[in-house]
Amino acid sequence: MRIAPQIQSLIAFPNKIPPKNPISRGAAFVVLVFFALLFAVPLYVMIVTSLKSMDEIRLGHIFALPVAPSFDAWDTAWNKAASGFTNTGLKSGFWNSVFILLPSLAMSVSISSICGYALACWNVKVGNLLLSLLLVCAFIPFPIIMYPLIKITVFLKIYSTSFGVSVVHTILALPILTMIFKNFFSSIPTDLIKAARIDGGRFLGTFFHVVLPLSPNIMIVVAIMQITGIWNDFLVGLTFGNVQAFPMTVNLNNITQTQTGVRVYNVYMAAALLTAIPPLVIYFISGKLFIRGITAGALKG
Amino acid sequence: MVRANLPAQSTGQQSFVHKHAATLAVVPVLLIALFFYFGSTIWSVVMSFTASKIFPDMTFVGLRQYARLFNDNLWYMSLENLALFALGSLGSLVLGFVLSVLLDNNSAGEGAFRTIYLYPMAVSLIITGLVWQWLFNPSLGLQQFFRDLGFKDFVFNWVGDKNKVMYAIILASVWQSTGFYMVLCSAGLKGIDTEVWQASRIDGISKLRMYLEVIIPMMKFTFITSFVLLSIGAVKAYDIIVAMTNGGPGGHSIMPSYYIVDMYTNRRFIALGAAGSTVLLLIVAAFFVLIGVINYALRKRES
Amino acid sequence: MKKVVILGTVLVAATAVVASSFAQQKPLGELVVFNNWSSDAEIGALNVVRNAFQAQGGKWTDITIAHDTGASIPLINMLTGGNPPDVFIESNAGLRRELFKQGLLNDFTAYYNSLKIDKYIPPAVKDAMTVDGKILSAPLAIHIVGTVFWNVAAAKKAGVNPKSWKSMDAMFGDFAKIRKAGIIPLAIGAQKWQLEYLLGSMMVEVSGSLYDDICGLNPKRASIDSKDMRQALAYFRRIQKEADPGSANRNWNDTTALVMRGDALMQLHGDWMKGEFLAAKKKLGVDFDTMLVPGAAGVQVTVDEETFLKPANETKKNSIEALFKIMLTKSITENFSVIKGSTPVRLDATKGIDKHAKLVLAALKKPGFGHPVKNITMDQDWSGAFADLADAFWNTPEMTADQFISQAQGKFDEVFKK
Amino acid sequence: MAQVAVKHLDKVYQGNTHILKDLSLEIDSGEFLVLLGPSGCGKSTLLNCIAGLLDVEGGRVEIDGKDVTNSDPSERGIAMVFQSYALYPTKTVYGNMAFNLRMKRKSKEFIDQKVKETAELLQISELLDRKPATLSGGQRQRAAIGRALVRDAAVCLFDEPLSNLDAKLRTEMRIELKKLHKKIKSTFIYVTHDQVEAMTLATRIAVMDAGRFSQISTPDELYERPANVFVARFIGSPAMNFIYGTISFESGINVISHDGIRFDISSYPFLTKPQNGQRVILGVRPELFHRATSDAKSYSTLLNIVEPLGANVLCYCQLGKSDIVASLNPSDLAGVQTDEELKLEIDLSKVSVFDEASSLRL
Repeated sequence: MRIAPQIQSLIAFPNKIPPKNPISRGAAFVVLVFFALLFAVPLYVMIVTSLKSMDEIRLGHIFALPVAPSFDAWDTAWNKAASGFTNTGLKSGFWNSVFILLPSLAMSVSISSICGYALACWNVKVGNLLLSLLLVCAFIPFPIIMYPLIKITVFLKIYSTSFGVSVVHTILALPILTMIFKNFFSSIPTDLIKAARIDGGRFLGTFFHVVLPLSPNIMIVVAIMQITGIWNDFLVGLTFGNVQAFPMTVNLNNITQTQTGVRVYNVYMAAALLTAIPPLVIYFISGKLFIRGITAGALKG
Repeated sequence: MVRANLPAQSTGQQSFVHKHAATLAVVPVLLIALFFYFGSTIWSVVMSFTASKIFPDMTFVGLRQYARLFNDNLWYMSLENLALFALGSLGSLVLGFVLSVLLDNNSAGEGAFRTIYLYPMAVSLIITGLVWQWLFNPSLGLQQFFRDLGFKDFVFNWVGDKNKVMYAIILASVWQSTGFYMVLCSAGLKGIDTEVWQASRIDGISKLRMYLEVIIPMMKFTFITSFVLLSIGAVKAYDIIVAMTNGGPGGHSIMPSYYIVDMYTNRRFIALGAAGSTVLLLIVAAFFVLIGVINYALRKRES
Repeated sequence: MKKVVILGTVLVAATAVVASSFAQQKPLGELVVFNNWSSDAEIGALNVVRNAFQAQGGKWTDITIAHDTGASIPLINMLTGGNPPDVFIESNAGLRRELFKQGLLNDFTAYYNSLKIDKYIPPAVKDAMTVDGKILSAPLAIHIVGTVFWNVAAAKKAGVNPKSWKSMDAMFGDFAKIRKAGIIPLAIGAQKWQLEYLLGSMMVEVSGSLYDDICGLNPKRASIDSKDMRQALAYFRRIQKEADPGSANRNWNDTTALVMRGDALMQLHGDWMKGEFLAAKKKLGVDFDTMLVPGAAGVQVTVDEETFLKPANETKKNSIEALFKIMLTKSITENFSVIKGSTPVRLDATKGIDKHAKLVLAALKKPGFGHPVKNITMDQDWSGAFADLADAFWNTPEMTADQFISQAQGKFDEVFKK
Repeated sequence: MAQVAVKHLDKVYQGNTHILKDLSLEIDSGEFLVLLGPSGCGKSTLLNCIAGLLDVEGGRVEIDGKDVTNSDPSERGIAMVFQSYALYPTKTVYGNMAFNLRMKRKSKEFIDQKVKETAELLQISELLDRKPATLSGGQRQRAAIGRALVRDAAVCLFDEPLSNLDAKLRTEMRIELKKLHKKIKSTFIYVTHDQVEAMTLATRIAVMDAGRFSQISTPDELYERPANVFVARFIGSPAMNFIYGTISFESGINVISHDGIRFDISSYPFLTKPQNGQRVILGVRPELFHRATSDAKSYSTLLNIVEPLGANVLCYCQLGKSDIVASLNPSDLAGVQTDEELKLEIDLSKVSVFDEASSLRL
């Protein structure tokens, strides 16, 4: 009887290899620090640049700390910059992003997890066929279905609405998410599902009472992937939204691509940071869980 | 143990929904796969044989759009850049693996390191493009910084150099995605039985040898998964091009996705966009058949 | 809450009635305006039109999608798929022709004639408004491409007088001198679309008919391989060789900034550069000055145009006609141009306009001097292919004019093959 | 109390592999029926079919006279204990036991009372708040049984419930199960491949082989009078000795082994009359051998290996050309060394005789 590693990991975490000689450890540490600095540089530059005045930026000292830190650029980016008569800045895009994210997160995770569960734990007649279809779908490049999808959403009257963008995100996420969930749920012992059936758990009852409580890792991993993926999306929001439904990334690109005069890098950086804050916050809060989830095998196969 | 063979449906006293719950649960995904993916793909392929420009137009012109496509230097450049980008973005896997190994051997500050390596993943490619464009800005970015330090001839204007612009894009995307591959590799490393390490210590095999000859082969499926994900990323690459270069200079940073979307939007030439995406689909199909065969062969040898 | 809303609606309606009774007898309704402008100058100028429309009792609702972010896809799909805007910025004749064929656009020909303003409209502008003999759009502003703005102080420092150049060669002749003064002679933003305009400027510099033969509504293959085209390419190549190393992928406004700072002497581009100088508080004729490209045989004229959806009811019809009229009103186009830095769309609109706009209006009076820019007239497929070639020619120094010409012929055959 | 009936049941896997072939079986209420057979014989499949966890291709399942062939598992009035226990890892023992009653929307008080009662019965009251991962194997086993019992199901199904326990615990749990059955008087259907478990627990055993019943009878009957070679070989440890030979009607009824040894089976209660010269298999249980007291009826064997088990001793000997194992009293071996002759006599009244061709009991 093999207990799924994922479930085992709820109980215990694999042990580490004991450390060895201090010299190579020191060398490893130095390399790690070097790369950490390299990875941190862009964020640092973004932050300090956003706090500088343009005059200071023109001096070209990108690493220097701001002489007189000011949040003016942030204010401009959030409230004033961007396109349109109202010059509403990024804040309208922020809410669009929220209204795109929430429904698509809910739809994609619920549909794909239940489908993955049906494929993994129940004997569905078309199951194998569907799995091969999904594998193919996951590899279909987005551009090939982009234009017809536009036509379909136009036909469905959801084109240029935030809900329409949510639907497209859901459609794009389903194949890969369904496969991820199927793989994960396959590791749940069949006996558990059988026991639940005898106990009177029906299809959904068993899912909610037995399967879901076993799946916090996969749920966290998928949720973080979806949240960052959808929030950071550009092309889907651009092609399926309009100004009422443009996500923040499109607003950001509008700001950085179309501002006239001297390019206001401080505002760009502030706008970029504002756009990046929600996924960064989610990541800093739950990144550990994400790492643990993947390490525990949430994304096997 | 017999794997899940619970009946999906049975007949009798139960309600229809209850009986067919599992089947009903897969129907939405099945319909989406068939209708949105396969339907759309077929539509695009059909369009590629027509003369459609701004609006779909059912005048069939045979392979004319494909002839156009393959007579277009930009399309070749985009394919070259795709290959270059795919190869270059392997850098995230290599670096991710190295970092995961180092982290596996170093417990001091592990959490902090992981956090730093992974945070770019939370940042959108539009922002990644913007910040790297900024760092590459010849008069305000890194080039100026180093010149101010006294390296007067330091040149770091990759975005403006047609021979280096792809490296700039690759660098930015490696920065963005390395953390994710580091986590995948960490997962692969954790999945390796600790007894293997104990055995190697008893046999007196050096760590480096172990990684090269035992651990890397053991992690081949992690690498294949990563490779597939990286390839999908390369095929999709669009945002970062928009944010960094818009394909310039001289089309030297154009990629197939950008070429196709540009055909659909700015050039308003549906048929050529559809032809491009059909070719892209064939390339992807060929590539994944290859990966599939390798994967199958490996797994067969395994069992 | 509901009461407040109703009260508000009543008030707005009342205001609208009052306002419209002053200006026009017919009541105006709401217009949804799709717009892809976003800079301060652009928005400020558009507000002139908006305010005038609202003063007449109309309601103006915006949809804005900035340039170069795939604006046409949302627009086309909004038009064909429902929820379309009533008015949208679109200058491309090909698209308007397609949309009109589908019965989506309003035909203003009769209304335009009833306004009796034909003699004030520059021919290039009227050409741009007209598709297949029908007037389908209203012009907002004119910009010309193929103008040179230079930094007066820098010219002084280098000891050159741009106005004295009577030809391109005379201009190139002074470059060494300018360089000696530590100044970049000609600042270029080598992005594809800027290069496209630059090559167009060189073509129209050599010959107006060359430009029309290649970029006009009825392109002629024979003109591709011509002495004039080779001359235009030679100028284009020369400029490329003179460009500074930082020019690749540089934004036009960053390029303008070089001229403003005096790092570069001048920029050869569209005259929307003027807005950048003005925004930086530079004075035309004092800090910077303007002229057409030395020895120019013509200029490319861009006309920003609003196109109107076929109205669904009488109110809408009144509204779009009111807006159409507003745009062609002398005082409005004057004010608009002052703010945007563009040139008015009427030859008689001279009040308050600057030296440069006067220069443009004077040039446009000359018959055959203004040519609607290729964005308006040129087949989009052909236009895109031509732009790709211009971009490639610029970025491939070893590419010869012969190669350019034979490749352009190949593209021409592909595009126009029946 | 319930009666479970399986009638002409057919189960086919993946189109063509017959797992169960035309099975019929009736189980009286209060019975402890054990389904016994080697792995892959279809016993778990049959149990799953009775539980409703598998669809059947033909035949019917009745519980309490009601056709439940197409009913949902939860509607059949059954409970089940799994080999892996299948405890819900995220729920406490209490939560595991209460789950079914909650699904049936029983009142909180009722659930509480029922769970506590059952926990007391199984002596797991102090474990109710713990998660399965913190329990030992035996405790998990009890919890799993508790989960099954809490619902007062008339029929309890057990799918190899003891096979994950160590030998000592298994013996203890076996006795507990027997006690439990006595106490609650439900019908138990129990799958195992362990014949000792089957013999000790069952009121009746159904031995299965390749999707069919080989024999269904009481443990004693099964042991004493196996219906065929398969059952004879499967039941009993060490296994029955088989000696191949032919029937001879010469002076009574004898079996003459192929190497010429004669076994007189005149007193054997034949079910069907044998024929002279019929090829048969003589089955002799190891405990039917005794140290010969007289030379007259003795068989001479060569003692190869001795395995002392304490209460008895297993002797691996050579009788003619057949290898046999005899279970003797330790005292019987006095004075005999390995590789020496050991004279044995056989209680021929209790042997089994099978037809070699059909392998059925004669």
